[in-house]
This record gives sequence, structure tokens and C-alpha cells, in this order.
Amino acid sequence: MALIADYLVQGCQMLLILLLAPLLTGWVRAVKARLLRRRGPSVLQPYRDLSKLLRKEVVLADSASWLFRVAPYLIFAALWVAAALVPTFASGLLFSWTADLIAIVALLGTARFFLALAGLDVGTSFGGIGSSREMMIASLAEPAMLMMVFTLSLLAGTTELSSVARFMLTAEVGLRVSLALALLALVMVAIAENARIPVDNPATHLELTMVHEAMVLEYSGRHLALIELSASLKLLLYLSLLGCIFAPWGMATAGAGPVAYLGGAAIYVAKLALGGLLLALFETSIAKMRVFRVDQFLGAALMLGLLGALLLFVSRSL
Amino acid sequence: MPAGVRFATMSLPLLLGLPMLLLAVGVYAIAAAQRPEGGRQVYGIALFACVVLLALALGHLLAGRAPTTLTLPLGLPWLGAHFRLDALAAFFLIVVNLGGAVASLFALGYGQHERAPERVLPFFPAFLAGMNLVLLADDAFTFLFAWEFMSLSSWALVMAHHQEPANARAGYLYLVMACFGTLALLLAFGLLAGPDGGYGFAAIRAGTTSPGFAALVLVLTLLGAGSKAGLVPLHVWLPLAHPAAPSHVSALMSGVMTKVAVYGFIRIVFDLLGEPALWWWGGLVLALGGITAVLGVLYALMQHDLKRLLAYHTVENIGIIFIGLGLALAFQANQMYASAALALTAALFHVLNHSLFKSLLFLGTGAVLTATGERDMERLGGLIHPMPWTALAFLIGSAAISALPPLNGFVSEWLTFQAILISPELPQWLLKFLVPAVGALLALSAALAATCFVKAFGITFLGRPRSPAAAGAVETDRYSLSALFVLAALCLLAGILPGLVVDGLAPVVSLLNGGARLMAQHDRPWLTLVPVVDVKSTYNGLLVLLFMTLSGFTAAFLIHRLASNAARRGPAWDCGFPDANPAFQYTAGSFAQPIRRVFGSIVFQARERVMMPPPGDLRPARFEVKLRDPVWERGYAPVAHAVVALSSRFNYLQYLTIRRYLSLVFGALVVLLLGMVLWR
Amino acid sequence: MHGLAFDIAHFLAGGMVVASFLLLYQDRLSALINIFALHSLVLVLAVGWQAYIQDAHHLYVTAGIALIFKAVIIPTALHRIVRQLGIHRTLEVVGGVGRDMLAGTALVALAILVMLPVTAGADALAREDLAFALAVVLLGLLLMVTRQNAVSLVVGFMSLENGLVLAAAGARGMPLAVEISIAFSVLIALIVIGVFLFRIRERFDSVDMQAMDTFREGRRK
Amino acid sequence: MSGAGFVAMTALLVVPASAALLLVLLPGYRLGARLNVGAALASLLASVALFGTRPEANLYLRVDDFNIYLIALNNLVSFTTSVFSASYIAHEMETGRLTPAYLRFYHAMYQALLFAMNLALLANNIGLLWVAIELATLITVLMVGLYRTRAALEAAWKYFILGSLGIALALFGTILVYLAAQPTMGEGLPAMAWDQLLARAAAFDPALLNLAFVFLLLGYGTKAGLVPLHAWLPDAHAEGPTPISAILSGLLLNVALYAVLRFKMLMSANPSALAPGPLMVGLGLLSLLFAGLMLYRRGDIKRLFAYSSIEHMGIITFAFGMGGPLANFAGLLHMTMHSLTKSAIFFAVGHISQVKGTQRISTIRGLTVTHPALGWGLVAGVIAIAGMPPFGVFMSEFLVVSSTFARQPLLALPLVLGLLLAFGTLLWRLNGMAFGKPDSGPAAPVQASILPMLVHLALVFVAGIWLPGPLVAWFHHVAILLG
Repeated sequence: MALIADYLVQGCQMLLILLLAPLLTGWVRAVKARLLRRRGPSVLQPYRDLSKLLRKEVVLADSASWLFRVAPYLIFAALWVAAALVPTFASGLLFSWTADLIAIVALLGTARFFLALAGLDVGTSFGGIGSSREMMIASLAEPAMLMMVFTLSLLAGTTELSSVARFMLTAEVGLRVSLALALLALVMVAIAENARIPVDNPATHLELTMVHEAMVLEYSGRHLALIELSASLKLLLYLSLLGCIFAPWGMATAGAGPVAYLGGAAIYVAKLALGGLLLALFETSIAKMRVFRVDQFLGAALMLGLLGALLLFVSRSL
Repeated sequence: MPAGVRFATMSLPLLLGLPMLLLAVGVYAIAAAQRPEGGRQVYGIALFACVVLLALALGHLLAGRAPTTLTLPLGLPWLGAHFRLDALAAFFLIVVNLGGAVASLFALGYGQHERAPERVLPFFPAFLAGMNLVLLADDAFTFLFAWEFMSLSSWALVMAHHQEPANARAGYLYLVMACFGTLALLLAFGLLAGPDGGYGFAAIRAGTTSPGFAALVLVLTLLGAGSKAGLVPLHVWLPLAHPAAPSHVSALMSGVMTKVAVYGFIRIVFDLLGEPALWWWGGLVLALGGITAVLGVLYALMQHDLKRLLAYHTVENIGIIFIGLGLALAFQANQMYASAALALTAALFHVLNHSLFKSLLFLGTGAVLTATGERDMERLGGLIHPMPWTALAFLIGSAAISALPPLNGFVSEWLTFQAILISPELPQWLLKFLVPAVGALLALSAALAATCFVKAFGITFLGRPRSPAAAGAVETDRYSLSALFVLAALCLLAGILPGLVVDGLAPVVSLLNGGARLMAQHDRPWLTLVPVVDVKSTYNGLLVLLFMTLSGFTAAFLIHRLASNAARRGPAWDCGFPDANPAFQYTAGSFAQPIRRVFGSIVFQARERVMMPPPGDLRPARFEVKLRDPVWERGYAPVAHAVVALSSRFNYLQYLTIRRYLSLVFGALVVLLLGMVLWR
Repeated sequence: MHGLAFDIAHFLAGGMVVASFLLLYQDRLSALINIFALHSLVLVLAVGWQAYIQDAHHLYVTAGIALIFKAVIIPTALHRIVRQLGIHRTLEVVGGVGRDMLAGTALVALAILVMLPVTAGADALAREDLAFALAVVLLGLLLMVTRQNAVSLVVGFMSLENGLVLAAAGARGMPLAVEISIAFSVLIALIVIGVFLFRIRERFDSVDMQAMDTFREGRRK
Repeated sequence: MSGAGFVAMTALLVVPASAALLLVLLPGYRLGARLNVGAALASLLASVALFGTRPEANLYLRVDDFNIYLIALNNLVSFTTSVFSASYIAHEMETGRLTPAYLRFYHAMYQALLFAMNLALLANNIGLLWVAIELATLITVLMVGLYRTRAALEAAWKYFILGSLGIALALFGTILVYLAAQPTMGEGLPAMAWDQLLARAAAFDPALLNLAFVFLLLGYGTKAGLVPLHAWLPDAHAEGPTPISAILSGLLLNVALYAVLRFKMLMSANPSALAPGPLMVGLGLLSLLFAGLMLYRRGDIKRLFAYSSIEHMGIITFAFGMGGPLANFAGLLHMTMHSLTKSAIFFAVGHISQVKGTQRISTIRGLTVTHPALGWGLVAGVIAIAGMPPFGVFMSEFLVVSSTFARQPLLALPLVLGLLLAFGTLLWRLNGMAFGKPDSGPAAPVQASILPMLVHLALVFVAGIWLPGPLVAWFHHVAILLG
């Protein structure tokens, strides 16, 4: 009985993030529009887009291979699983031990790998631009992320997120420089990974500046829908990651019962809203940078992460 | 259990008999090479021998038998040739013969296209035999004998297509570096054996070496085994020699022979040398590993020859393995055996993984080579259409080597990361700084590897064909395909059932680690991988795979059922200007360009020059990239120049007149007489 | 008696050293050859004297061979060669006589330094003889390396060999002395024949590298 | 019992000598070649017979653990070489480089050389030893000059002068040994019979022995081609007929080293004499490094391998200089292996230079394609001589290097450096000759007899894996004597 309940909760979380993801995207867009003094589309616009895309037929390039058709499902699956493994409203769910933070980072890598391949598949120049730039960015963002993971696991003694979250609630954390550095690194990585300004502009229409969009130029219909959904899942993943690591308050523990779960869910949604707001503010307040400034941006992130880890390695012995 | 005992006593002679069989086949091949069915016979027998060896070694390892030894009246007369089968040897026997079996299977098809079979068939079994004998040897002479024999036979295979000057040069460099490595190992054994020549490994284990000598042995072993494994800066021969050989041999050299080198390092440093006396050993190996990993993958990214790219990638993976070994040394030096067990497991696991996916990738390249006759990615492309199965296998291999879950590459790197994460307990300050830095290097190399294989797979198999050869490709034969998919399946299996592999490695680890090993994994719920209990980090490839397939298929099912499943073919959109010409695609060079800008400009002093002719000038614009190899320019070229200069400097001594020669003798006499006078 | 015997042996051995110095001093071929004849003559006397005082009769044979062969045949043959090669005028000395003299003295000193302490065990006679013999050998070598001409090279070698025979004779009761001297005579005969054959190149420093390159391997390659 | 041994021992001398006389008289080079082979075979059988029954030593000749296998090796190699030379000479006749008269002379000299070398090995008398080696020198000088080309004559002349100088120095050393021995041994033959010398060497005047050894080392070292006394060796090898090059490298150098070692035994038997080790180590290293450097610039294939011989003489001298059971064993093994391998290489080289019509390395390419047997034979030979398994040289180099490093690390480093240098330079040359695109040069039809080469390589191969017990026993015994 309890087991079934656990399965249920786990399923709920997977569904929840799937449902929340487009909303988050819409929320961010809406806030940005407001900040730009535009009315902008409704918060629910992404849902409409998705359903429209899903119903349209797919136009495949002649040179597209089976990989091009399989990739969206793979990407979606990898991202959904990754996102579902991040504690959202409750920690220590049934399958939370399936993969730790490193594995989640690697799952993101899997998604990216296939997305980049898909960009190369049709054999167009813009796809190539997108893929190569995406991989360049990733080759710096992923190490930075892992450095942040190091910092956390050195503090919490584990790389498993639920335990990390529980640990961050305890008093022994205190206020640490390393944490601040890690937070900064994670934010920068999140910006880069989600193709947000200043690294990339999700709303651009100028191909030469595109990174993420250039890769998916050839996609249409349901494939595009899946890609879009995966993108918003990724954004959600990073925001909930920030939430569960650096603001784990109000997170229900496993088996705390439906009421606690609901409370946790409400707090989680609030966190997401806040995160989206901050993101929109940040994006509107700065300008996009040249592609070849990105490596400096992310190099800084990497160095911050490394610095945090080093500080901990050293302070551990004191 | 008498049956097991009987097996144990007879297994070693059998194990030894099979390499002998392989040697005999090699001799037979000299005659059979000309006949058309000769190839199939040779490769068939090689396949058989490897499979039997594999089975025997598996039996020995899984049954956890005690080491068995055997002495033949060969080799050094007063010593004899000692052979020994213990867990370590058994594990590496599995790695070697797995690769050997698959390569032979592949060659059953691939070998038919060989231009010069008489230069391949005799040496291929000999190469396999040499590697097996290295693993079984139990005294210094036999070990080095087999080691050098292995180098020699592989050299012959590298020289198989000697008519291309590049290959001949590669072979030359390879053999010289091999000789260098052997001499280094020879010196190491000289120290271990002592002045009165106790060359038996048993005697060496029993004896003790002074700390200074032990450190010297470590350095020499790093030189000897490292040069064979491809540690930076001793790697220069590797990316030249491995691609020069026929592809199934490249697979063996890259996927398996480098592992034999790792075996040599482990055998000497962990087993023969016993307790590491000094913590900085670990630091040294660790730093070398980190540098090797990053430099290797950066080199690889700069290549557009597919086989050379793979060879450079071998360098990277060797670096990862040595990171694990270095951590293990550091832990052992501080008596942290539980942590050392984790690091060792990670390293050995990666040994197995790399042998799997690197062989897979090289064999896939071989299939591409037979289909198109091209190794240069700039002239390939779109191969996924004519050869989808090869593409699928190659894709799995690429994903595995890029450490993507749920495949096996990720598991070993995950274990390595876990080993790094429990290392702040190390007391030495240098290590405290070194370990996280190496961790960053490891993360960097992992990310770059993904980039590298997006490039390798994407440019070779995706897009549109860049040359008629690529356009006219056809799917490869069924032997090759079966070989490819055996490896692909193993990559997946090792990825989703890592716990079983870890349990299989446990005897090896406890052998090298003073009895300490990781806890048993096979009884975990859902076969979850739990390296260390108090660190609650866990990973379960099986479930990850399960969830991904589940979610992917549900999504596909729902969408196709509820939403549209219509699809239409049309020209590529490409923002409104579809380019007819395949030359407009991104090439390997252009794909790597951002990386080249970011990293290459530091490491290789990469310089890009665009020569745009003035208006009215009809010459095409040109784009040039200049890369300089720091290791070669700083390390090797000076030595070569010095030798040439010296030999030219002394060459005049060949042309003196008799009187001068007489005065040489006279001088020698007078000097010696004076010496006599003064000596008294 | 013994004192006298010793003195004479000493005198003769010393005489050979002096003769070697004369050889070093000479810079004209024909004179060089004559001096060599003298050198051999002194050797004959010395060996003969040794034969007498050791009453070792086989040494008389050695002395006889030396007399006939080295004091008579070889010099005449060399004279003919010199005349045939038309190089009987002069031979230049590499460096100069003075330097050779100095070097020679140094070598003699070296020989004595090496020898005297060594043979403390053996009787004085052997010691003196040996020291002088070594000196003669070294001087012969010096002659070989300081002269550029084939003939003088042969002369140098033969004087060296005289020193060896002296040593052999001085070694009390050394067997095979005869055989050895015969063997050496053969050697020398061959060398002389060699000089005959080698009129193609009378001077060893005149090895023109141009020609060398044609049949030896090329230098620059 | 020992009567048979005595017969065999005398046969070793009588057969070649009489064969030499016969060959002088015998016209017709084919018959001569056959008789040459036959005589060599006969003396080979005689040398093998020695294994069965050993004669007891007399004042002039003796057979002991040291020379018994060297004698067998000597006659074996001269037999195989005579087989090789039969086919080689035939081709020289066709190309007209040699005339029947010269061939008659050549065959006679061949047997005479065999006689001289057997005598040197069998000699129990240091004077006799000296005479034999001088004889061998003279004969080889004549054979080196056989072609009568200007180069050949010059090489012969150079060899002659330097060789006779070495001979002279060796004689002086011999006299000194006699003088050292005379006070204890009394006058006369026993004072030169070397087994009796060895028995009582402890009582000799050490200082005199030291001086003697200096002269002997320089004298016989010249014959062994040690740097800086090596100058004659490359040219003599390059310009003479290839069978003679094989004999020179394979046997004569060994004989010279054998002489040096005999005297080294005396030294080590005398406690207060200075250890000859440092001298030999120094000369050995010098030869090794120098030859390694010179190998690189060689353009003539025979001269190349001549320098490689110098290198190996260096290694062997180094090994004996180091001393100790391991190093001495290695040195003895290396002597054997080197003579077998190097002569095999020269067999290959002889035929190669015949089929290619040149000795210039730069014009020899892609042998393994055009002449697989010769090409691979050369490859195997070079691999073997470079000290790689599965050949016997590997074992000796293994022992030398490892035992040296454990005792004198600083000495092992230059040794390893030299080995690597020589290996790299030699292989560089091999790469060009055996591999690469073959040029369409003149490929003269040659009925090459590959058999001798194969026999040698097979022997070296077997030795690399397994050494027969008696040989090992002899090596051990001699190694102990060598101290």
C-alpha cells in the first residue's frame, strides 16, 4: 500500500514538472514583455503553441536520417528523467537514489549530444554553426557545473540531491564562501545552458547569432514541439535545482502525507515564480555578448567553481 | 572441491598452450597467406583461441581461485620461464582476449579486403600470443621477452602497408619508442632484481627495495609502461602508429595493447613494488594522468583523420585510467585502503570500458574504410543512409566514450569522480591542491570528449556525402557487423549492470590493495551501484535506461496516437536559402573552430589566416590553420637534431689518414702508460 | 765477469736507444735507411751478447736472422724503392726535429719510469734491457706517427720491432724467440712488398678526398 | 679415449693446413669451392668430436671449457660461410670481378685462415697464440686486398699497418707476461704454457702483469676493433669479399677477444694485480657510443654492419669489464650470438649487394617486396642484432643491462644510451632498405643460397628461447674463472 503511494507520488512529480515547464517558460516571457512595456502573450501561450505544433504534420528534409526523427524523443526522455530526479516539492522520493547530481549533469549531456547531432544531420550550414557553438559552450559549462557539484558534495558528503537538500536545511552549513561561489557558478551555467541572454537569445531571428535555435531550425511539427518542451523542462530543471540546493525550505520529506506534499508543491511553485522573475529581470537588464566572449564568461564560472572546491579541500583539514 | 582444483591445476597449461597454438598459426600463415581461404582459417583459429582463453580467464576470475604457477625449462637457463595466473592476470586476459576475439571476428570479413595479406596474417596471431604471454609471465625475463615480442609483432603489422612513406616513418618511431620503453623497464627490473639477479617475480615480491630505489623504479616504470600506453609526453608515436595498421589491428593496439601497458604498470608498481613508500608517487601519476587526459582530447579535436582522432582519444582515456591509479597510490600511501579500493575499481573498470568502445570505434572506422576507402572526415559524410547498422554501432560507441548515461563510459568516470570526492581526507597539502585541479581536468576532458565525438560521428555519418566515394558506400559484411554489435551490446550491458562488473573486479582489487575491496553489489535493490556506504552517492544505470525508454516510448505513443503522425519529405529549409552544394556543410575543421580558438590558441599556438584576394583578383580566398605540437617541438626534435649533429660532427673520423690513426693508437698507449705511472 | 757482462749489455741496449734517437733526428730517407742498418747492427750485437752470456744458442739464430735480414737485405731493398719512387731527396718532418727530440726524451723518461719500479723482482739486467726496449718501441712509434712517408713508416716499424726482439732476447730463457723473430721477419718482408705494391700512393697524407669519395662512401649525403 | 680426442685436436689443424696446400695446387674454382666446403665440414666434425672426448693438455695445445665451444662455433661458421662463399664466388666469377687464379689463392687462404684461427683457439702457449693471431692477420690482409681495386688495396694497407702495430704491442705484452712468470715458473716453455701460468698466477709480479695487460689489451684490442684502435675494421669489412667480412666479424674479432680474456683470467687470478675492469669498461663504452653515432651517417651497407660489429665488441668488452657471474655469462653468450647473427647478416648483405649490384644503402629499397627471402632475412638479422626477442642477443643484453644497473647505475645509463642510439640509427637504415617502394633497379638473377643464413638465424632463435645445458655449464665455469 505504502509502496503504491510512493509510486504515485513519484509519478505525480514527473507529471507536475511536465505540466509546469511550459508555464514557467510562459511566465518568464510574460514578465519580460511587461518589463519591456509590452503586453505580450498570455502566460498560457506555450501550451497553445505546443498543442498546435503537435497537430501539424512534420516536414523532413530529404537528407534527414532516422537519427533526426529519433533525436527529439531521446532528448525529451533524457531531460524529463533528469528533471524528474531533482527534488521539487519533496525530497527522498522512491527513486531519488537512481541518479545523483553527477548523473543528472551527464543526462543533460546526453540530451545535448543528440541535439547537436540532430543539428548536424540535415547537413546545412546553420545547423553546423549551432552544434559547434553549443558544444563549445557545453565543454566549458559542464566542468563548471561539476566543480559546483564538487563543492556541494564536499560540504554535504554526498552527491545525491535529496541528501544534499536535507543537509542544507541543517544548521551546520553556516554561511560559507564556497557556497556563494558555487551559487554564482551554477547561475552562470544555468544561463548558458538554457540559452538565455547574455549567452544566447531564445527570441532572436538573426541566424548568425543563434546557438540553440540554429540547431533546431530544421525541426517542425511534433518534433519541434518535443524540442520546445524539452527546452522548458531544462529551464525548470535548473530553477528547481537552484531551489532545492540553495533554498530547500518548505520541502516535504518522503512519506509526510498528502497535506505536506501539497504545501511543498505550493512553496515549490512560488520558488519557480520567483526564479522566473529574477531571470526575466536579469535578461532585460543586460545585453547579449559576442559568441567568443562566452568562453571567458564560462571560464570565469569554471574558475569560481574550482576556487570553491579548492577552498573546501583546504579548509577540510583545518 | 576436487573438480575446481583439477581445473585450476590444468587451466594454466591450457592457457599457455593457446598462445603456442596462435604462434603456430602465425607460422602456418606464412604459407597460407597467398591462398584465398588462408585468411579465414587464420582468423577463425585466432577467434577460437581467444574465446577459449576468455572462457578460462573468466572461470578463474569468477570462481575466485588461488593463483596457479608453472615453470618451463626455457628462457634464462638457471631460472626457467615462470608463468602465473592470478586475479590481475585473469582480468587483463579477459580484456585482451575479448578484444582479440572480436577483432578476429571482424577480420573474418574485413580481412578479405586486405591488400597485402602476407604481411598481416603471420603477425596477427603472433601479436595476440605476445600480449597473452605478457600477462602470464612471472619473471622479469619472460615478461620483457613477451613485452618486446608484442611490440615487434605489432611493429610488423604497422609496417604492413609500408609503401606509404608516412607508415614507414610511423613504424620507425614506434619501434624506437618501444625499445626505449623496454630499456626503461629493463632498468627497473634490474633494480628490483638486485645485483645477483633474482629475476623471478616471487623473489622480487619477497625482497625489499630501499625507498630511493623504489622511487627510481616507479619513474622508470612510468617511462617504460607509459611510453607504451601513451602517457603525455611519451605519446608521440601512438597517433602515428595505431592508424597505420589495418583497422582490426588498430583496434587491438589502441583498445588492448595500451591495456597491457597499464597491466605492466599495475603489476610492477602495485604488486612487485609492494607498499608505496611515498605519497608524492600518487601525486606524480595523478598529475600526469590529468595532463594526458586533457591534452589527448585536445589533440583529438584538432584531427580530421578519423583513425588518428581515435588514437589521440586513446591517449585521453589512458590519462583517465592513470588518474584512478594515481589516486589509488595516494590513498594507499596514507593507508586509506577503502578509498584506494574505489579508485582502483574505477581505473580497472575504465580499462575494460575503453577496450570495449575503442575497439568498437576502430572497427567501425574499418567498416567505413572498406566501404569508402577514406579515413579523412572532410571527404566523408552522410554514411548513415547507406550503412545504417554501422552507424548505429558507431553511435553507441561514441555515446559510450563520451561518458553518457546509461552507457558504460559514464560509470567508470562516475566512479573516478566519486574517488576524487572522497579524497579531501588526504593529509598532504600538495595533494589537497592537486586533486580538485585534476578533477577539473577530468571534467573538462569528459566534456571535450563529447564535443569530439559529436564531431566524429556527425561529420562522418550525418549530413550529406562530401565525396563520390562516400556517396557510393555500401553496408559492410555480416561478420564485421556482428563484431560491432557484440561490442555495442557489451557497452550497454556494462553500463546498466555496473554492479556485476564491480563484483567481478573485487578479487583483483583486493589482490592489489592489501585485501580491501568494495562491498558486494549484486545483492543491492535494483542492482544499484553503491561504491561507499557512508557517502550516499548512488547510481543505477538500469533504472535510468528504464525510465528513458519508458518516457520516450510513452511520448512517442501518445503523440502518434493522439496528435498527428503525418510526415512529408521536402528540401532542407535552412532559413530560406537551401544550399545545393554539400561543400556548404560544416566540415570537421569548421566544427572544431570554436574549440580551436578557445583552447588551441593556448596549447598549440593555433594560428588562423584568411587570405582574401583583392577585388578583381580571381584567385579563390584561402583559409589556413597552423598548429604546432609543443611536445614534439620541445621534446623530440631537439634530440633528433642532436644525434644528427653529433654524428656529422664525428663523421670525419671515418676519413683520417693512416698516420692519424696510428697516432690515435700511440696516444692511447701513452695515456695508459702514464696512467700506470700515476696510478702507482 | 758479471759486472762486465752487465755493462756491455747495458751499453749495447743504450746504443739502440741512441740509434733510435738518430733515426728521429734524420730527415733524409737514404740516411734514415743507413741509420736503420746501424740500428739493426747494434741489435745483432746486443742479441749476440745476450746469447753469449745466457749461453742460449737459439739466440744466435735470432741474431743471425737479424744480421742477414735487417742489417743487409731490407736496407738495400729500401734503397732501391727510394730510388725507384724518386723520393730519396728529403722528407719533411711533421712539426720539426726539435719537437720530436723533446717528445722522444719524454718517452724515454716514461719508459724508464714505467719499467724500473715494475721489475723490482727481476734481475737488474732484464730491467735495464726491458726499459731500453720499451724506450726503443716508443721511439719507433713516435717515428711512425711523425713521418709522412711510407718508407720512413716502415723504418719506424722495424725499429720498433728491433726493440721487441731486444726485449725478447733480454728475457732470460724465453722460448720461441726464434720463431717469433722469423714470424716478424715475414711480417716485415710483407710490408716491404706492400710498399712495392703501393707505389700508387707513396705518401699517406696525399689521400685526396675527391678520389676517396669515389670509392669510399661519399662524405656528405 | 683421449687418444681420439688428440686425433680430433690435431685434425683441426692438419685438415685445414693440408687443404690449403692442396687448394694451391688445385686448378678449377668449382672443384676448389667443393673441396673448401668439404675441408670445412671435416674440421667441423672434428671440432664436434671434441665434445665427446677431450684430449689432455700438452705444452702447446689444450682444450678446455673456454675454447671448446669457441672452436665448435669457429668451425661451424667457417663451414656455413664456405657454403655461402661457394655460391657467392660463383657470381663473382660471372661478373668477372675475380679470376680463377685469384680464386685458387682465395680458397687456399680461406683454409689457411681457418688453420690459423683454430691454432689460436687451441693454443696453450701464449707465444703460439701470438704467432697464430699474427698469421691470421696476415692472411686476412691478403684477402681483404683480393679485389685489387684501389679502395681494396688501401683498406688492406690500413688494416696491415694498424694490425701489425697491434701485433707488435701484443708481443711486447706477451714478453712481459713471460718475464712476470719467469721468476716463479723458471725458464723455458712452462713459463708460457698458459694453464700452468693460470695455476700459479697468484705468485707473479703484479706490477709487471699490469703493464703486460695494458699492452695486451691495446694489442689484441686493435684486432678486436675497439675504439680508438678500430680504424682498420670498417674499411676492411667493406672492401673485402663478403665471406671474408663474415669471417672477420663473426670469428676473428672473437679470437682477438678470446686472447684478451685469457689474459684477463691471469689478472683476476692474481689478487694484487689491478682489476682490468675499468679499462675494459671504458673502452667498451667508448666503442659502443662512437659506433652508434657513426652508424647514422653510413652510406655503404657493409661498412654499416662493420660499425655495428664495433658496437657489439664494445658491449662485450663492457660486460667482461663489469665482471661478475651474470655479466661474464652475458659477455660469453653475446660473443656467440654476435658471431652467428653478424655472419648471417653478412650472408644476406652479400647476396643483396649482388642482386642490387651496389653496396650503397641509398640505392637499395623495398627489399621485402623484390626479394622477400633476402629482405626478411635481413630484417630478422637486424632485429636480432639489435637485441630484440625472440633472438639470443636479447638475453645477453638483458643480463648486461639489468645486472649493471643494479651495481653501477651511472655506468648503465651511458650503456643504455648507446644501445638506444645504435638501435635507432641501425633501424633507420634498415627501414630504408627493407621497406618502402622498391625502385626498378638492376635485379641480377642470383642463385643465392639462403640456407646458411637461415641456419644461423634458427640457431640464434633457439638460443633466445632455450640454451643447452652443457653450454650453460661451460659458460658458468668460464664466467667464474673470469672473475
